[in-house]
Amino acid sequence: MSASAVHSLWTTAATAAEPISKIDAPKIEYAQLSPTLIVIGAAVVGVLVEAFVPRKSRYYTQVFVAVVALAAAFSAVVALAASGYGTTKAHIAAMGAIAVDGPALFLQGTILLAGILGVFTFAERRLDPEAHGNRVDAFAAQASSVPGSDSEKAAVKAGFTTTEVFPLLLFAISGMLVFPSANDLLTLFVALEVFSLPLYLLCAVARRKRLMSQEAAVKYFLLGAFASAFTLFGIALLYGYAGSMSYATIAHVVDGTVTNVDPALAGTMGNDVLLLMGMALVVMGLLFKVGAVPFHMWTPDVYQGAPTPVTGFMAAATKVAAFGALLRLLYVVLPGMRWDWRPVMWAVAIVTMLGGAIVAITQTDIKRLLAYSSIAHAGFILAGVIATSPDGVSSVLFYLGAYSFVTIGAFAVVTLVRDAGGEATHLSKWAGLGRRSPLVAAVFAVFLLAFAGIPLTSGFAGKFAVFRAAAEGGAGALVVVGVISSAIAAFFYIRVIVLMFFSEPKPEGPTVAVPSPLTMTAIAAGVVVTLVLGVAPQYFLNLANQAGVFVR
Amino acid sequence: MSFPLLTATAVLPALGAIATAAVPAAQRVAAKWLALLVSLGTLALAAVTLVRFDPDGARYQLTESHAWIPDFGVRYQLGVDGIGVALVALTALLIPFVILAGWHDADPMETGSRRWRPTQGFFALILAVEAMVIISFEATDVFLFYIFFEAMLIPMYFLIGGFGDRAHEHGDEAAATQRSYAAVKFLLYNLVGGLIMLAAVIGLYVVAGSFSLQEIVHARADGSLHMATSTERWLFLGFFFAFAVKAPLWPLHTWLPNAMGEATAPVAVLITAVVDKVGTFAMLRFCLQLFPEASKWATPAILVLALISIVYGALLAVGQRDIKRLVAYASISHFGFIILGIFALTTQGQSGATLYMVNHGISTAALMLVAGFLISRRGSRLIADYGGVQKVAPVLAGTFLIGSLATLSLPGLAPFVSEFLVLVGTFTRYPVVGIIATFGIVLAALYTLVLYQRTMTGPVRAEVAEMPDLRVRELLVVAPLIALLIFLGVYPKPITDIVNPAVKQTMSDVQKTDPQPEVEAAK
Amino acid sequence: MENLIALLIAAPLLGAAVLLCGGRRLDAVGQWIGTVLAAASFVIAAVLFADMLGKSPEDRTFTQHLFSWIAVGDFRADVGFQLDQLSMTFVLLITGVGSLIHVYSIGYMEHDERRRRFFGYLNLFLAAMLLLVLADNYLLLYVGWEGVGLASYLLIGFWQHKPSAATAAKKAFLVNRVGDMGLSIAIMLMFTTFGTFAFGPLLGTEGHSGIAGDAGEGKLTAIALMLLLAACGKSAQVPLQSWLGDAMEGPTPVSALIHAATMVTAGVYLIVRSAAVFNAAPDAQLVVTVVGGVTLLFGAIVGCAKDDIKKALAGSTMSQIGYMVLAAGLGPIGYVFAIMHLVTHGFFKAGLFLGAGSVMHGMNDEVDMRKFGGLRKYMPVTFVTFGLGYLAIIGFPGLSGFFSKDKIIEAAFAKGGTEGWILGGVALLGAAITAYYMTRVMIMTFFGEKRWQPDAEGHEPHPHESPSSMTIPMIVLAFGSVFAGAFFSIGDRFVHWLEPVTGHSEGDSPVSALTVTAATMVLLVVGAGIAYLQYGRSSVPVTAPRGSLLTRAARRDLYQDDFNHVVLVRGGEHLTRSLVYVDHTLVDGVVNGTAASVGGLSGRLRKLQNGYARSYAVSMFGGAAILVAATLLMRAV
Amino acid sequence: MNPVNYLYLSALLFTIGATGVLIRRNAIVVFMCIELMLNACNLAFVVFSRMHGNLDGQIIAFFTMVVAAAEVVVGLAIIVSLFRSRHSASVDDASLMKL
Repeated sequence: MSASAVHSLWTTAATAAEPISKIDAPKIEYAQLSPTLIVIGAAVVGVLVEAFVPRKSRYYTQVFVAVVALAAAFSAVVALAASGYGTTKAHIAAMGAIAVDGPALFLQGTILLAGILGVFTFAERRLDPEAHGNRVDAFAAQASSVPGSDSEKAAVKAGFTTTEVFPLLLFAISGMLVFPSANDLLTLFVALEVFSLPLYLLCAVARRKRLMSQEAAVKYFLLGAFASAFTLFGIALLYGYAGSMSYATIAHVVDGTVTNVDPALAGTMGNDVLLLMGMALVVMGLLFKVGAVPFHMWTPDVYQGAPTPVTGFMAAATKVAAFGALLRLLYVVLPGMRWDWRPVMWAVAIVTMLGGAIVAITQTDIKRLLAYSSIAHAGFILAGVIATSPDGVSSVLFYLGAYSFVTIGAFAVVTLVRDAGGEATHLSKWAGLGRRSPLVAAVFAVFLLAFAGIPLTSGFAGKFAVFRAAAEGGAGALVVVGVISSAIAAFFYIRVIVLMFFSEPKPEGPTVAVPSPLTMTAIAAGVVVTLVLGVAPQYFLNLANQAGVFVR
Repeated sequence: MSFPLLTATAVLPALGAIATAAVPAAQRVAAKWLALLVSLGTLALAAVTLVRFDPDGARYQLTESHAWIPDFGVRYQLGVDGIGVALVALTALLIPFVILAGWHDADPMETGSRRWRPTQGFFALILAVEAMVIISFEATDVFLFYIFFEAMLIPMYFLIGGFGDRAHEHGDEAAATQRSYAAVKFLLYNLVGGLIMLAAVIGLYVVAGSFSLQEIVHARADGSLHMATSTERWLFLGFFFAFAVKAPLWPLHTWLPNAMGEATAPVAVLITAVVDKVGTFAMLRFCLQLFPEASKWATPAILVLALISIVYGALLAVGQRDIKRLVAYASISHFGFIILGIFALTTQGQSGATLYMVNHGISTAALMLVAGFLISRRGSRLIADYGGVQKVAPVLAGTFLIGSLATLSLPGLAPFVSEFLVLVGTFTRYPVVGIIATFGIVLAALYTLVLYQRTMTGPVRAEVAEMPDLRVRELLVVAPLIALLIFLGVYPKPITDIVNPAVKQTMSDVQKTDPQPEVEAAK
Repeated sequence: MENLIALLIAAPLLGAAVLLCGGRRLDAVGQWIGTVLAAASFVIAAVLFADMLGKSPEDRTFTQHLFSWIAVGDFRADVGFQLDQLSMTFVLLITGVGSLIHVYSIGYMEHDERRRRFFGYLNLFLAAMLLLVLADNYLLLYVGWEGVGLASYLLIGFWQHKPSAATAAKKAFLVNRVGDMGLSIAIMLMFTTFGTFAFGPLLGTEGHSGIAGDAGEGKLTAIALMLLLAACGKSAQVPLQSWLGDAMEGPTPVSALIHAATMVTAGVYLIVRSAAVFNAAPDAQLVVTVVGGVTLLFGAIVGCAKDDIKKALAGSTMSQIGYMVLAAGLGPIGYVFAIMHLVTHGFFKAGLFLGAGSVMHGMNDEVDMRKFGGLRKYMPVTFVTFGLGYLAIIGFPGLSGFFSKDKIIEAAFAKGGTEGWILGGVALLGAAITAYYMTRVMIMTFFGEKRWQPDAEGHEPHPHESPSSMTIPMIVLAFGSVFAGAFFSIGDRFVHWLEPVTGHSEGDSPVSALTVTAATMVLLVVGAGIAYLQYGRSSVPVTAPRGSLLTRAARRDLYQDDFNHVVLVRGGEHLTRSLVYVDHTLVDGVVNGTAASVGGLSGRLRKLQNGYARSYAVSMFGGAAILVAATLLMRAV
Repeated sequence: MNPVNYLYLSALLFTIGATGVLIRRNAIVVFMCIELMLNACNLAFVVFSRMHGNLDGQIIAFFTMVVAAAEVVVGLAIIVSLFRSRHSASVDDASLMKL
């Protein structure tokens, strides 16, 4: 019956011979999309640079282009925010594809800053000893060539460098910029792929330990693609449920405010099974990106294998973007479904907090350790997400901002501690670092304390904000679990501090390379932000509060 | 806007800490002097505070209040009542002695990198602790208090883990691991306590919508803020747990012996005489004032725990082989008395408890620092390694004896007054508890005198035969403390006058009045 | 005039401060400073005494208020003094005997390099003891009470290099602490019951009586018993007597001053001072008398078996104080005589100890009486003074002991009822035993043939008379032992002197005073006679014979010490050791256990991260499935 | 015929793809399975588009293809480089990092 109805619908469409009306050109608010556009443009420029600029000067050009672009984009974001797009003028742009509102701008700003620091760490080329008189960075001379092969040797000798990483980075950033502001499922999906694919590649191009790097890339890629397949299927189901991609429409259908449902479509339209499954799968895809248990297992391996600058950037920016998207999805599309997804998210948050903290205890590699800690933090942030209140949103935004800087800083420090085999990431090598170079150790200690959420660091402010929101949202139990797992987490952060300061330095221990101003800036920025947000967070809290409202 | 005295008292050492840390590696001695001067300056400021404080004036004085994190409802709100000002004074008083006593404790032994500056670090950390402790005594905003209550763990942790008895270990790996174990234990215990308190703090905010102590207390008093009984109890437990870990109260005490055993004597003093006081102080200020009903509800259990602490700590002190651990367990016993006094909910009990905090600070400092001097000479913490010291170093032995006598609260010395007040205060309301607690004074005599006998008397052991007597610097540390012990023992009025009004206030907060004697004295 | 009271204490306190803080530069003159200040205090006492005699018996109470010590809520303790006839008696005894013993010590401690400190401690003791008897409230008394404890601790352990001395000192302090517990509980009880613990309002001054009687008898009995406990500790009464014997480790002057004449009698002072409380608590009084009676026998028996001259005297001290406590327990009929015996005992027992000291001084610090003998021709003065003391203590007619002890025995009978008979009998028996062991001491020391041999270093002791600095005090005390009793008793001087404070009543004795005296005389002769037969006739073996069961028991203080050792010391050791174990394994173990288990869990969860991308995919797939299922279930439920 | 059946088909394909990912070792094959899943999604889109009578779904299908193509590019690049350095395309061999 329904089929025939559909059929008739087609036939009428076919038989009706009126001339096809002109497709009216879509209306794009370029100004309000400028941040994204700038970055994409810069990425394209970067590609052209690879093509036309002589190899010697590519590095500088790329760095220049990237930094300028990101800075420009950031100032664009600031300008938009200043002119009220974050609050009063917040609206849906680009034919409903992209939302320009507080959360979007705040997160875009965060991502761009993280991006700039990321570029700095990418561009660092003082840490590795010079190869054949050429300064080298963390990336392979020629990613395509087999490690240890003649071609690679030749490449190194020739002083090749993989300057493609900068355009890749820019592409990734552009995707991340769109991700949290995507306002329909298609945009969401495309953005997801746009920032994932470059990251897969970036993971694969480490100069040292290439095998691990490639392995990380493969794992990340396969699992990522796997996850995005699920996401896509979820999208399909949601589409099937609502008959539309746009968040707004879906939300309306969910709320049952759409009246003109063709009875013929009752089979699908408004079919809650589709809705629930679709929601679950899409959410699952996002949880994969934020690295929540049980979708976290890629995190440690990838974090460990990827070149450390990439890890740092990825850990910071991906989380920001993914949580942004998750927030928008849950707050804009599925608020009506709160009573369905909240319990599930509760469970996820709990296992994530505990799982991350517990497994981290027995880690022996600093990068893996930080990976697990990032999982635990994902759990804390989820606690804020669950609050489903403006406070919840702003607290999550604040937490993300604080967290990303700490993360980049921490991984930047990791790049400094090196021995013959490149970075010395095994914890045992860090013993007595505090004796060798107290400053670096102290800085790292600050980051660890921030991770642990000790007062007077940004970590504490964030944690407090999130837990408070959760508690006010009636998730007291979640707060208790969070508190317990932070206690567990504290243990391994402290273990590292003990190692650095209280244990005797090993004679063959690693040395601490003196970085260029680039990395120094990244680290310094991390420290400053950590302390400022710890001692006087009010200004940023205000920002987050103003940015706490989604446009529908 | 008058001069922010309280802020200054806390900020001066903080700046001092930064400055000390910044002293270049070569100028160790300069760093020491700088730290000493700063601590003395702080002492001066504290003295001014003490003078400016009017016992019969408003409850909280010298108050300062500025917006800090409105979004969290947090204000930078300072103010001292009699109890707070007394403890601030105590802290400021002890730190110079701690610094002076630890003068050589952090001279670098091994050649680390030339940027490794243990000495500067040591003194900077001490000052940092001082700053944080002082501000948490002054904070009248729960959140502000919490922040520093937690933050002070970090410098403390580095002090414990980073600096051990040097004579005792020359690159001794075992000792180092022992030490970092103690440090980690200290940190984790207190961190867990603190985090649980964090949950309660958040809960309090959700319930009360404010962090300001006065606001909440008033709101509760005039009934505009109602707390469900169960909520209040949970929050109370959250707070109390943290304070009980810090204090420490049995069975949460086991970190203290490790910490005090492994840390250098001055740091041990810092732990037990200064930092731990924040715990008992907070019970008095926050637990009782914020959750009066719950406090009364929990009193029986807490009294029992306190009793256990008293007896248990004393008995374990008797069983110790290690001088510092012995003092640590003695402190546990004493903290039992303090908590007993606080939760007996009588005027004598609480005044006694406050006085006890001060006196215990001084007496433990005296005993522990002398013990530290002793240990630094022989290079061992084991009681069995000593004997006959009295004959070789009479002055050291004498001061040690006075310290011990203070610890067993001999009448005429300060601790007696406070201990007796606590006992009386407890006895008037809970006679049986009071009597059991009284056994503590016998046990105290046992462990202190056993310690003195084993270390100081008997035939002179070969190892101590060449032991030098107290040096001038060390005498400078001990003599004033002893003088203070005697003075406060004979004339405690200066402190009691300051403390009493505050205690009266607290008593009215919990709506308790002292039990009356059955026969009224013919006045 | 009243403001002099503070000076009484200040003088010796100053001495203590100067001597103990003065450092080595005072070593030469230390003894003089100490002695002069002690004497000064005595002079002040004398002046005050004269002044007091000038006043009518009713207003002989001097008070001096210095400052408010502790004031919290209703709890008020002042630093103030009350000098009435009772305190006056003590002040005179303390300062008088004290000064004498200072003089004596100049000679006795001549060769000790730590002499300065010794005198410092002695002065400290005087100050504390004076504070004890002058305080006008119990808390201040408590300060003096512990102060003398401290002084005695320091002086018993004065020769700290001797482990035995150090141990004895510690033991003394600890046992006293148990007593102090009683005192502090008593004070707390007073506070809760009366809201005060000052003598004035509580016990009343002349004029109006105090409120002590107003409370329920149960409360009062409790207070009284707690005070008794305190007294037992300080005055070495059963069951807290064990420390006194060991306390003899201290230098002999100390034993004379602290452990014979003054400090150990503080318990009696406490009871008599608290008469108002005890009078209202008859049950407590009964207990007091029992304690006294038991102790006087206990001490006497122990005294019979000891070969160490000082320990023998210590036993006797215990027993004599037993008499005093017994008397004090009898109430108004006994108080005065308790104090009277206390004073006379102060004279002759101090004298005896100084004599013993003098003997040891001549015998290379030998204390075993079996190694003495026939000393009378070597040290005549000591012999005479010691002999007079001996006669006094056994109660030879006309000497001090005769009067004071007799009165107590009468009073005991006068208690009436069976108790009266029992107590009286005990007292009489005690008199007999006293005669026995004192005669034993006398004979073994001064009569018979000389039994001393070369000591370990091989040089023979050369008994010789002590220097005059030592003999003069002995002589003075001997005078006291001879005449004090008579002086006090003729015309009941002492009774009238103390009556205003303690009150006094003549009980009606079932047996006439004459019979009591007669009986005492008989028993005295019997006791002395037996001793003479045992030791005077037959020669004394140098090594003690195994002796009868009782003897052996008595040598070991009737096993009371062993009991303490087994039950308290051993038990305590086990308790603490097990607690240390518990603390480490249980309390700490729980925490470490949790930590370990979390670690183990972590290790196991870690295994899931096996490095295979496909297993990761499985977990994702499973996760997705669960997610979907859960969401659907949420709706279904 | 009822288009819902196509939905079942797409679900089936999706599951097959997923299973393949879980059980096959060869990276290429695994990747192919993922592609299969994506195509299953495409089918679903088209079907829904038909049922709803709007073109969104069909358009998305094109997007998906493009994305899939991009993934192929990236994926193959990575897999090939892995293969060249290890001489094996088995995903199980790539397990240096664990625990």
